[in-house]
Amino acid sequence: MEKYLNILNIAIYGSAVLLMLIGLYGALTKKSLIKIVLGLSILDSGVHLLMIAIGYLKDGTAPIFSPGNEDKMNIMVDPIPQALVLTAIVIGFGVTAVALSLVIRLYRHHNTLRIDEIKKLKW
Amino acid sequence: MNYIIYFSLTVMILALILSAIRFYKGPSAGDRTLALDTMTTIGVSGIVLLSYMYNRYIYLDVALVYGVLGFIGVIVIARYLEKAL
Amino acid sequence: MIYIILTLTLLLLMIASAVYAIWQKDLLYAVIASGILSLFLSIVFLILQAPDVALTEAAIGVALTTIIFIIAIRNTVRFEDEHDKKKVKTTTK
Amino acid sequence: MSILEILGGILLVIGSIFLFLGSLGIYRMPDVFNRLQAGTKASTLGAMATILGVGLLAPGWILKIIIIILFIGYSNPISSHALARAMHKRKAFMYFKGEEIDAYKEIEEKDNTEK
Amino acid sequence: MVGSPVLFVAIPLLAAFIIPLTGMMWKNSVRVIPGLVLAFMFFLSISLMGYVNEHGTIVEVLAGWKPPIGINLVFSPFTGFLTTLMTFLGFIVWLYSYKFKRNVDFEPSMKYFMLLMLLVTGSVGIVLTGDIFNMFVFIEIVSISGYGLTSFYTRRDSAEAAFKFLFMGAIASTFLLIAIMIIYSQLGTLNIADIAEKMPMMDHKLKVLSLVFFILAIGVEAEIFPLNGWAPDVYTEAPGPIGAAFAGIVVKAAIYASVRLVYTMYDFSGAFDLFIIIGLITFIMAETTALRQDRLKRMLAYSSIGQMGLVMIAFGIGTKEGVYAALFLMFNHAIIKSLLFFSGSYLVFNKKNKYIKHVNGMGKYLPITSVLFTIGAFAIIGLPPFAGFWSKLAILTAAADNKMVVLIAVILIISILEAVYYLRVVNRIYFYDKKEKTEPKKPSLNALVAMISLGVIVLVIGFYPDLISGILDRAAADLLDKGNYIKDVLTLNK
Amino acid sequence: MKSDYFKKLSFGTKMSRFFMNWIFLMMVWLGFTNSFAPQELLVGVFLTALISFLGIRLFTCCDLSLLHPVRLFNILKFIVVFLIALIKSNLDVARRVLSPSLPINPGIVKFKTKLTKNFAKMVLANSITLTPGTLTIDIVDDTFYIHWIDTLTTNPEEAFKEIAEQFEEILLKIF
Amino acid sequence: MKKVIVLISLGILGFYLIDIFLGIGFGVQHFTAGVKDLYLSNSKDTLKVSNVVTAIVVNFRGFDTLGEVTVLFLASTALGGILYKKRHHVGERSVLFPASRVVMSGAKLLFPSIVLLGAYVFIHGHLSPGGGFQGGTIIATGFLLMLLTYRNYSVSHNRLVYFESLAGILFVSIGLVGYFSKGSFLENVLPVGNMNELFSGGVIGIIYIAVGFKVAAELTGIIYTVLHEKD
Repeated sequence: MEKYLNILNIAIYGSAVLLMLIGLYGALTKKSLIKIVLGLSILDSGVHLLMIAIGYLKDGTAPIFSPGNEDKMNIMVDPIPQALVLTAIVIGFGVTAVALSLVIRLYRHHNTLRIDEIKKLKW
Repeated sequence: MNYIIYFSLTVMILALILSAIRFYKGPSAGDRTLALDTMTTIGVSGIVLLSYMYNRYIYLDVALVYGVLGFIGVIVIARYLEKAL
Repeated sequence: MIYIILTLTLLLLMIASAVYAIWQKDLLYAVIASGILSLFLSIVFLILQAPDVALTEAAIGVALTTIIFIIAIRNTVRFEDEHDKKKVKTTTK
Repeated sequence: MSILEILGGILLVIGSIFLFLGSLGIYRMPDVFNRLQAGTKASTLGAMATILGVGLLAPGWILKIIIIILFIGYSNPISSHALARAMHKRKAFMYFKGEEIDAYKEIEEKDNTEK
Repeated sequence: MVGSPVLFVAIPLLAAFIIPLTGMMWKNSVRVIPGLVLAFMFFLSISLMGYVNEHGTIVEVLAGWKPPIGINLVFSPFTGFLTTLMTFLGFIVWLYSYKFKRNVDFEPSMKYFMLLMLLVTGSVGIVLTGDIFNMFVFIEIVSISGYGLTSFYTRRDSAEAAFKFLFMGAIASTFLLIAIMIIYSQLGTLNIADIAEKMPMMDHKLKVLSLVFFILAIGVEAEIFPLNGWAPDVYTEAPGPIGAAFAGIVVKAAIYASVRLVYTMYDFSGAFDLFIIIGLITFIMAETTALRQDRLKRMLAYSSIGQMGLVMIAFGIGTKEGVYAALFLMFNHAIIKSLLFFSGSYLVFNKKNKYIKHVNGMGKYLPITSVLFTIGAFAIIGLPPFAGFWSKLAILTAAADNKMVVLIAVILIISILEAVYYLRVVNRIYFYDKKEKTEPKKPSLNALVAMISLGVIVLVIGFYPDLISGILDRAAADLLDKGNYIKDVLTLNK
Repeated sequence: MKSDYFKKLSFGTKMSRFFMNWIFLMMVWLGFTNSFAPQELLVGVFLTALISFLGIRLFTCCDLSLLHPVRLFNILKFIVVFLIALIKSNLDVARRVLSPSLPINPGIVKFKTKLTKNFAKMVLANSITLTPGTLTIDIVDDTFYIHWIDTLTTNPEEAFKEIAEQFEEILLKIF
Repeated sequence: MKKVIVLISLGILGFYLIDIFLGIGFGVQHFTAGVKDLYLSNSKDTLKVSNVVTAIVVNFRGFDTLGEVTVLFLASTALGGILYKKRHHVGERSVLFPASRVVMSGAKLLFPSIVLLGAYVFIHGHLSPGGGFQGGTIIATGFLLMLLTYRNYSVSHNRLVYFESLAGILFVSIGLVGYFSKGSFLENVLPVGNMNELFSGGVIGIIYIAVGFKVAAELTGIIYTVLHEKD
């Protein structure tokens, strides 16, 4: 079991970090504004996965004391990262919505989404 | 009983992979959306199965919400493809 | 054991769809791919015993973010390289 | 092993096999309409059977299970219908074995002339 | 006690939720209510300052749970000083922009005042809160209202500036989350005082890395050197008063956050050197870039970044004198830079690109505004009878006490550069002839009141610096007394 | 909400529609909560009443007369017929998918229906979509356009007999 | 060239991140005296709330939730300001032509159930996963479904503003009631009831209902604004 947990350790953290890096790569190198926003939202997803993974506890169950199977509720995963991620997801959505509205307005003015054609201020 | 669940999960994973391949290959937007739809359906059944495995009744809520919102997402994409949006 | 395989597959598909979302030139497909990413991410959250977060991710990640991206694409352009606008006809057939 | 468990197990197996067949269908079929045919039917029945199987295994959950089943059975055909209509409007590729049989074309041509 | 710190957040939010309702019935209420709320916040902070001076730090518990469990707000001499400064500036910005742009429609103007109020609220929240995740939430509030305010004008470039700001802000917020999670995974708590107490238990490597992530995240708002790419554009494109609000309020809150991290949460002193290095680079880069600018607001923006660098240097000195100098600088910079933004935006009013050459000969047409701008320019350079002189003196003596000769030399040299570009503008105002035929816009009464009150403060502090030095002394002592902070928060008898 | 799709109806049917939908939503609520605890029921009764009251203009599909025993019997019959057709269709799909040569002959055919209510048409369309080899593409007035995976005939009447007759008979008795 | 620089710096960042988090470890708990156990026990014994995440989000760290609601409010405000233009023909229709009969009838029957599902999710926030945000999102997507299928379906802007403002005022005033009667903001003022019953947890249920309405109104407003952006 230790070994499997070790695999999961590398896999989950690795994929969370990879998601972040992919998102950052897209946000930094892509030319299309919508692609940049998409990259930012993928970056957010990666961070959220990272936070949940930190709160996970081996053999734990969800932090909800529902009736029925009380024997499983001795070990519970950490509820705090979950609460924080809840907040972070909603905030991330707010930022994405604002970003997309900015993109729409930029398109209205410049009639293009390509960042190298919009760039009037120094980037 | 456990083996049956393992078997179902394995088959679901294979189904997920097949629809992912269809998503990758395309060729049209409809195919990709169909792949998304199928994945949502598989996901709902997978979540129900997972909630049975963990023996937590409350996880069923997730399946319900997941199904509803996946459906709405597909309708939105279909309406966009119709050029009605 | 099956948990491990399930989780690994989901993670792999997740990464693949993220790469696809960044790599794809057609923004609509990229957005659908990010929706699929959220779909798998939500199942991974469930496996990590976070049903609240899974629900939120399903609600906000799968539905709302995808929808608002699609509306944004509707209001702007569908392709990353706008010079390929003629591609619309060839790719969607 | 009660009778419910045996039934539930059988339903699980059948359901997951149909889910797989649905995916195989959307993988193998030649055009988007046929894929929709295969995908919708098989994955709907597959999901319904799987979920009902779980409902039989855990009888206390049955009401919610029924709601989920009803919902899937209700929404899946609607979404595939919407997709099919959209793809036909987009003039997606249609596979015909012999000659072209397309009764819907007339409506679209009428629409286009009206516009 | 007259009120409690929680009202700083609760009342503005209540007002923000009420405003859309009242706006349907009485249209002017969307302008009046934010002003009343900001004034209320200012008086609340003054009265709480009086209480704090007598009875010591107030720790407000939220939701009835004591600190390690719940969130708490800390109103100490230090945070109280910043709160007073911010709410005062917020009120002044509101006063200045009360009649701003009459031609703007009802809906955008409602949004403008609401966003301004929430910007101030968010900054006050950053300063008051005693919990790092709560700080993250407030930073996001500030950022989003910042994005909205930046793109207030529907001109071409404002959306671009806002997008740039958003891009950096979004990446920064993910870094902040990572840093918070590293700390949480090691210590199991989110309360700043609790973290500070448990910090020695943490692995050294993780400590350093989490601090780096924190600085990377907060540095975006605090305009430290490699992360301040958004600042000049935002200052240029945002409405004039919003530039003042950014320079005076948001950046102060961000500097507070980084200072709180380094002085209270982390227990190693290497961070102080980091502060000095970052500050020096920011200072030098910004001031030399400001010299080359041809647009007035952009020049002011770079000058503002440079001043922030100076503040970082002063905090990096680490002694009580250094902190005192830093606080004095923050106070002066908030007042003077707001004055410069206010008067400067009237000097180049209605010009499309707002070049420096547009101020030519404005001394004859707008005498009061020009005089106020001149006062601000002299003060920020540090000429003797004005407020800026005392803060520059304080930082130089603090550096001298620590025998940092190089630092003194650099500050003096760069100050001369600063003097050059400010005096260039003053020179143009008075000794050049006006070329454009367009009539300059006269400031309205409320704007004039706002500017003159700022100018009077600059002059009064310049002649009587003792008026403020007592408060600054207490605030500096409070910041440096880490044990007291932890004791105040954790041993709370409610 | 001014719309030509929401038909104006008289007060009596409105009342009866309201109660029908109350009952319907209450059943959905029971499904959601999966419990018969008095508190849940209390909240559910109030909430569903509120929603069906506010959405009175949305519910035009059916009223209390749906609960007539004959109709209920027909609904059950429909469900049985439908399930049989669903299983048949799945076996059909399985046969087609698994055979290596893909035995399909697709085409789009049309036929007319006697159903008048939109909701009944929707149910018919859904049933057609889920039954062997057919997929509804569009409904224009009372003409159905069906994608048929194995086109046996292009004649509308024959197609109707082949595809939709068994459902329509029962649906006509229900609505 | 830019891509190479980006890749190198991302590689460094990724290396350090992997290093940190593999060191932290998966499935193990590092701290011994953290607040986790306090939250679990207090939620079970004092508040009688079975969903600990809800207890944290609404009560222990309720201030965060207030901030979060404010963020959404700000987002919808800022979005309205950003997309504002002097338009004469705003909000006449959301889609160009209606969807097919099937989708229309389907959406009509589904819409009340979706709203009911949203209400279920935020009423049961303290018993099962979910809460105000999720429920609000579900209701907003239900409205979106109607907006997309019917051409003439419109949401009254004023009604949205009423809902949004009243729900927000309800939230803050519950907090202020706690402040004036018990001495601290957002403190529970109602009896907590028994565990795993619907009426339990004191003000948590009420706050989540307020949050649900507010989020639903805000998200519907956001979608509506963006959807009607194009002329």
